[in-house]
Amino acid sequence: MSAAAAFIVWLGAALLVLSEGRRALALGMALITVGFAVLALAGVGALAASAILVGGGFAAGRRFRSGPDAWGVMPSGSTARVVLAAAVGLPALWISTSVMTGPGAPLRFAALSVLGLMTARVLTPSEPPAVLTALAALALSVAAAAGVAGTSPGPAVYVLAAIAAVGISLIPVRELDGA
Amino acid sequence: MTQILSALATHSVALVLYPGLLTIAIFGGAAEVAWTRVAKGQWVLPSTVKELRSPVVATVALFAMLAAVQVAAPFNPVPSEERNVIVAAMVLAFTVWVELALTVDLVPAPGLLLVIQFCWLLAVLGPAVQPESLRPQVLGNVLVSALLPVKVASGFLYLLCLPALLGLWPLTPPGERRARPRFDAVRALCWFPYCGLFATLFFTPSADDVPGLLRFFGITLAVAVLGIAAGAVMLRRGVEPARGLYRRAVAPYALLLLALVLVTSFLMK
Amino acid sequence: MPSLALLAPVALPLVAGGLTAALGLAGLKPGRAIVGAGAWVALLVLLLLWLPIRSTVELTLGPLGFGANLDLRLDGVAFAFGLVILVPSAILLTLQPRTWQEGTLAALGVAAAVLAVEGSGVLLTALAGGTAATLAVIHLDIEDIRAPRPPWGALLAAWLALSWAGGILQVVGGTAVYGAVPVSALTVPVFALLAGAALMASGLFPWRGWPAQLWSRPSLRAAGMAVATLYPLGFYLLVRAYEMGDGQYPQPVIGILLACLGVLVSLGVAVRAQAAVTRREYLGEVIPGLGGFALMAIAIGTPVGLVAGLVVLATIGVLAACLPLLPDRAGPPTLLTIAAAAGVPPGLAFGALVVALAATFEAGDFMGLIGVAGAAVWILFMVAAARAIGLPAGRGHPAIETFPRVAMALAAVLLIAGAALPVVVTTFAIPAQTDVMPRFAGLGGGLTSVSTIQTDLPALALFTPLLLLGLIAYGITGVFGTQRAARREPVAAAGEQKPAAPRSAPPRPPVFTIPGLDAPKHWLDAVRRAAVPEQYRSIVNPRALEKAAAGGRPLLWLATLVALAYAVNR
Amino acid sequence: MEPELAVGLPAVGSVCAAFLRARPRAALLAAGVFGLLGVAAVILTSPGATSDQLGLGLSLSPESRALLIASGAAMALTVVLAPLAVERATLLTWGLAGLAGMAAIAAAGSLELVILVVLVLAVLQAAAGSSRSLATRLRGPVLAAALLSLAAVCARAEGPQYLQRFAAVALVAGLSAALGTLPYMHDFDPDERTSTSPIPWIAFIGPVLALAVLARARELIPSEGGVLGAMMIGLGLLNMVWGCVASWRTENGAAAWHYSFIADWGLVLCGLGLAIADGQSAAILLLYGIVLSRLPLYLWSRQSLREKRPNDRPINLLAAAMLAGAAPFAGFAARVLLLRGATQLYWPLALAIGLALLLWLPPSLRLGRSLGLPRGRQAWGVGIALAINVVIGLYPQPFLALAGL
Repeated sequence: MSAAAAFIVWLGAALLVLSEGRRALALGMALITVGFAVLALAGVGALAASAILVGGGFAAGRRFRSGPDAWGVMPSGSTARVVLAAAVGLPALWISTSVMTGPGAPLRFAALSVLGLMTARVLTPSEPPAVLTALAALALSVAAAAGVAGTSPGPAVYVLAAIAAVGISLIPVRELDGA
Repeated sequence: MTQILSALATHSVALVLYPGLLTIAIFGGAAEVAWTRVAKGQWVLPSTVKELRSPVVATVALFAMLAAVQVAAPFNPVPSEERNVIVAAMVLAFTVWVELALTVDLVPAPGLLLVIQFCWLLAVLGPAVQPESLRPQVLGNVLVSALLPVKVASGFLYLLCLPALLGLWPLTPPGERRARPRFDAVRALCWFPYCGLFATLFFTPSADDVPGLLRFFGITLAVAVLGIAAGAVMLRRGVEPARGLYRRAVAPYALLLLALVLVTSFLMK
Repeated sequence: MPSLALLAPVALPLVAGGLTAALGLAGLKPGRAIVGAGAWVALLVLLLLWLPIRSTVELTLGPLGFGANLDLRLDGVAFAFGLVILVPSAILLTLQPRTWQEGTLAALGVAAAVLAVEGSGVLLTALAGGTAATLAVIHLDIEDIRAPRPPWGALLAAWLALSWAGGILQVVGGTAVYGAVPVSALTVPVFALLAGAALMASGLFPWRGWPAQLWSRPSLRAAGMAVATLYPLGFYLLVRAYEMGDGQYPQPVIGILLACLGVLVSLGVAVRAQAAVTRREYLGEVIPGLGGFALMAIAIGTPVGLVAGLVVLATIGVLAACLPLLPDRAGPPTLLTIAAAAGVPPGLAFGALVVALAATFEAGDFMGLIGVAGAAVWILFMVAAARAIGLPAGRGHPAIETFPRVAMALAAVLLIAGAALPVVVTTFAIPAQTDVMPRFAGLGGGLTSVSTIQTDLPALALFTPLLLLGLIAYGITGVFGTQRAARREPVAAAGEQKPAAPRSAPPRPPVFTIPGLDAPKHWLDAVRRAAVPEQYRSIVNPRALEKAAAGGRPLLWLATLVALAYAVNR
Repeated sequence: MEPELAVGLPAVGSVCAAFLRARPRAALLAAGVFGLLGVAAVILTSPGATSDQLGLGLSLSPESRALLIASGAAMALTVVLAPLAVERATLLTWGLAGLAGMAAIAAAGSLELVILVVLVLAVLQAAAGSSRSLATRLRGPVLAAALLSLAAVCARAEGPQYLQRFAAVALVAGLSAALGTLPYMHDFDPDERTSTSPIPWIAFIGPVLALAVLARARELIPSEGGVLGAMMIGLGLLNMVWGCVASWRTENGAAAWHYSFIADWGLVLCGLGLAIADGQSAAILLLYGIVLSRLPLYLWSRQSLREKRPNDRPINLLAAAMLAGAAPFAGFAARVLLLRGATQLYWPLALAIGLALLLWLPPSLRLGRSLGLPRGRQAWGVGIALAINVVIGLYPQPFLALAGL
């Protein structure tokens, strides 16, 4: 179950990296949210999972309602992004399973994947909707990463991450990009 | 207070009378007259008092007095421990350049003269390095065999430099336009300090008695005569040989002396 | 007097500066009276604090927070250097006109310099000295930003180096308080740092340092203050180093090297001075020249040398007040000043230099050779002085800031003070010497003569009659009367057969020239002119480098991350 | 008093000011009151005491508290003495938002909280609009967040020892990315408004952020302190040299100021990397200097930079001396402490730092001149900034004591 959730998280992150349209971005965000919620439920508890679901869901919903009305998955010139999605996913998998030991490998994989891919998304030239979606996902992954520790971080971090994700997605995308 | 007044009186006497101004004037006057007789072939005396009433003469007289009281002349009222070869050397060095303050034209070949003065300074102060003393009579009294080479070499260098420092060499200042020989009061004031210092530094001190007095003045006079003779020879041979002597012989010789001082100090350490 | 009064010599100029600033900001013209009074009262307090008891007074005010304590100490050294700083400062602040900004900065600089010498530890001295340097530089820049001033970087480096030395002393020895530093903590490297700081702080180099360059400024208000407050501080460090080393430097060879450097400094000065084109250029070299001799004397490492060095510094202090007040035209003030500075007998400089040279011979171990060299340099210095009398005046500074009579009086004091050398030595230098060299016996001689190991210099008995004789002699030759009438150099005007030097004297050739002396300047110019050849400019392109670093390129960031990770796991 | 108030009151002030934008006086008044209350809350908070009212374990360290107070003071100084042309209410809005964020960062009980606050602050700043693209503006903070998160994962996961070292690398790199120092410099547009430029990160939020991250780092990777310190010192030296040289040689005046912050941060990183009391004290003094003097001076130089009218008045020279760290300014005391600290650790390091310190002077003279001729409020502001710096430089003890040192 956790492994599947982790895979879903990576899939969502990959979709965020590969897409430009609002539908795909929202779907990617939703996948990440669901994946992290499942992992949080297993690791921390229902409150944390709920917070993730609410925050991520709100962010996905906001994204679905604004931006160009298209899927925009893998537009032309996306080869590098495909490579990036794989290039981040595979080392993340290796590190979380082979280098790092102990239980919680799916969570580690999910957190590392989203951290890597969302950072890459922001660092490469992107449109504001994609950037803000990536940031919301990043906020969730930061909270999820706190669960890597042996001891539970408590639900507060997840709640704050959810608030951050909501806040980030509330930023209007118009007028954001510079001249 | 009495001691201070007594010291003031003693030093005043030394400065004014013996071995100060009066001695300087008598000895220097005689030596200068003799030199002009040898060099110019005529007796020249100060023609007017105005010739002597010059700030340069006054300044040199002051310096000469200060230098003269440093020599180990018998019956010198200045106590032996209060005499200092540096005072003598520096004050005598000052006398050479007083005229430069007036105009550079009155100093013949100032660069070369400066080199000669450095050589002379080495001859005066070089022998003081190893004994670590600056009392002139102590330096004169040094008879340690290891130090004798330095002392002898220094004495020789002193004598070599003397004609140039006293202006007995044939180099004349570029501004010198006088046809008539004149009595050089500045030089006259320097004869005794230079010659007396030589007698002090390179001969054992004379006793405070009449034979001692005669011995000291005998040596001093001999140095003056030697200087006059050397000056006369230089005059006869002309400007270029004199210049060559100082450039090519005296300066390298001074360097040798410096090396000798170093080696001696090192060996005696 | 309560020990809290130790703050007064620092606080009074500070208050005076603050008051001047307040009045200035209020639109009033505070003039020179306040800052002048502040400096004079500070000087008075210093005298009142020291002279009645003549023993160390301390004031502890607690830590400042960076390792230094605000602990003040007035001992012989602090008193001597306090005088060297305050006397010229007070004279200059009182006489020379300044704007309120300049007055404020000058007064603050005086306070900082006095704090530097009253501070009981290295770090407080570094802070205060650094402050004095900062203020001096700003003062100079305010007066004329285009005129030469000390390189700020060198001064900053000096005081930072001293701070570092203080830090090392605290780390190694547990304290940087002068009187408490363990002897073993003052190692050769630490001393080298300290000495380097001292040399940079006072510009003691064989080449033309800032103390000489300052005199070529169009105005000498700030220059005088900078020399008065900054120049003695480097020497102060070298003197205090004896205290930290229990009366000696860590290795005798260090003293020898520093003494040699002192002679080299004076030699460099003398060589430049004898080739000076104008009298102003020569006068600029006077203080650095004497500074070289002071360095030589202090570094010898004997009580006699130290005492002589301190007296030379006292001479420098008076000259620092005298030179800025000196008019550019020739005349008795100029003549007397040049004579006093060149060490003409029976002046204070003459006596001090004789004692200094005597100290080299008496120190043994080849030091006598340094003495021979020093004597030779003195002769050269004196030749330069004689030549300078007939030089053209050079660039003039405003007459309003010159005070010929005061300058002449100060020079006359220096010439007369030779007879009072034993008094100066006893009251000014020996207390400092006994403070930093407690294991050595002080100099004898009392108030009439200066006793070194082998000889006595009967300054009072010998120089007083000489002075009187000089007065009589010059009176007979009519120098005084002629000077008053002709207003030109006395030697030139007193009836010599040769024509006197005209008012605007023709240029005089240097006594000698040293080939290759300009080579370093040419090399520096060549280095300054050096540029990357056109064909290689695309390789070395600073702008492109800046763009790459500031561009925020993700690939570069990733590469640096990988590099860091590799570096720590290597 | 609880740290929550220290976060909440400035945040409320900022929100009030934003809502009352149309009525600047009311905005100024409301924001001012809340801001002052916020600073008072910071002052009254007991350093080290933990508050768990929100389940987050908030606590202010003495160092962070001291810097928060300094930041509040700096904000008050710049707002009260801002040139008339600048809208004070706007300045206060952004300043209070920053202050709230800083208080949150300082009080955060875990690294994740710090990262989240950084993300929110980055987005808030980016939302203000700028000539730079959104992605460009967010690059630095996002990279910082990602790296710090990565560091947390590496530090907490079980595995080989080198994971801890990777965590150290990520922490230092993340901190550098957040601050915008080399090698993660933020893209700087000289014509951009200060509030939306990288300057707030390096000069306002950065000091508290650095202390918070390092405090968390000490808990996360206690065994890798040496590696962490070595990297910080290395980056510190790099930033010192590059910052000074670039500040001196770059063509644009505003960019020169940006580089000068980087150079100062080089010193701070060295001080923090030394991990001994002297180094910490030096870093704190330098941070005081950045917040209380360099930042206000930068703000007051903007107009003169735009008008290109450099000046050489006494105040410019004094400012140059302050920026160069000459005595008696705070920079000198900090340098003394830094040199002493480096000597305790490894004396050649002190030599390297000492040599690098000499590079400060040329750019500082340039920056001092760039202040132009301050008049009116601006002149008072410059004077006060210099006076504060002198007081810290001459008597740093109370300021260090405030920071618990």
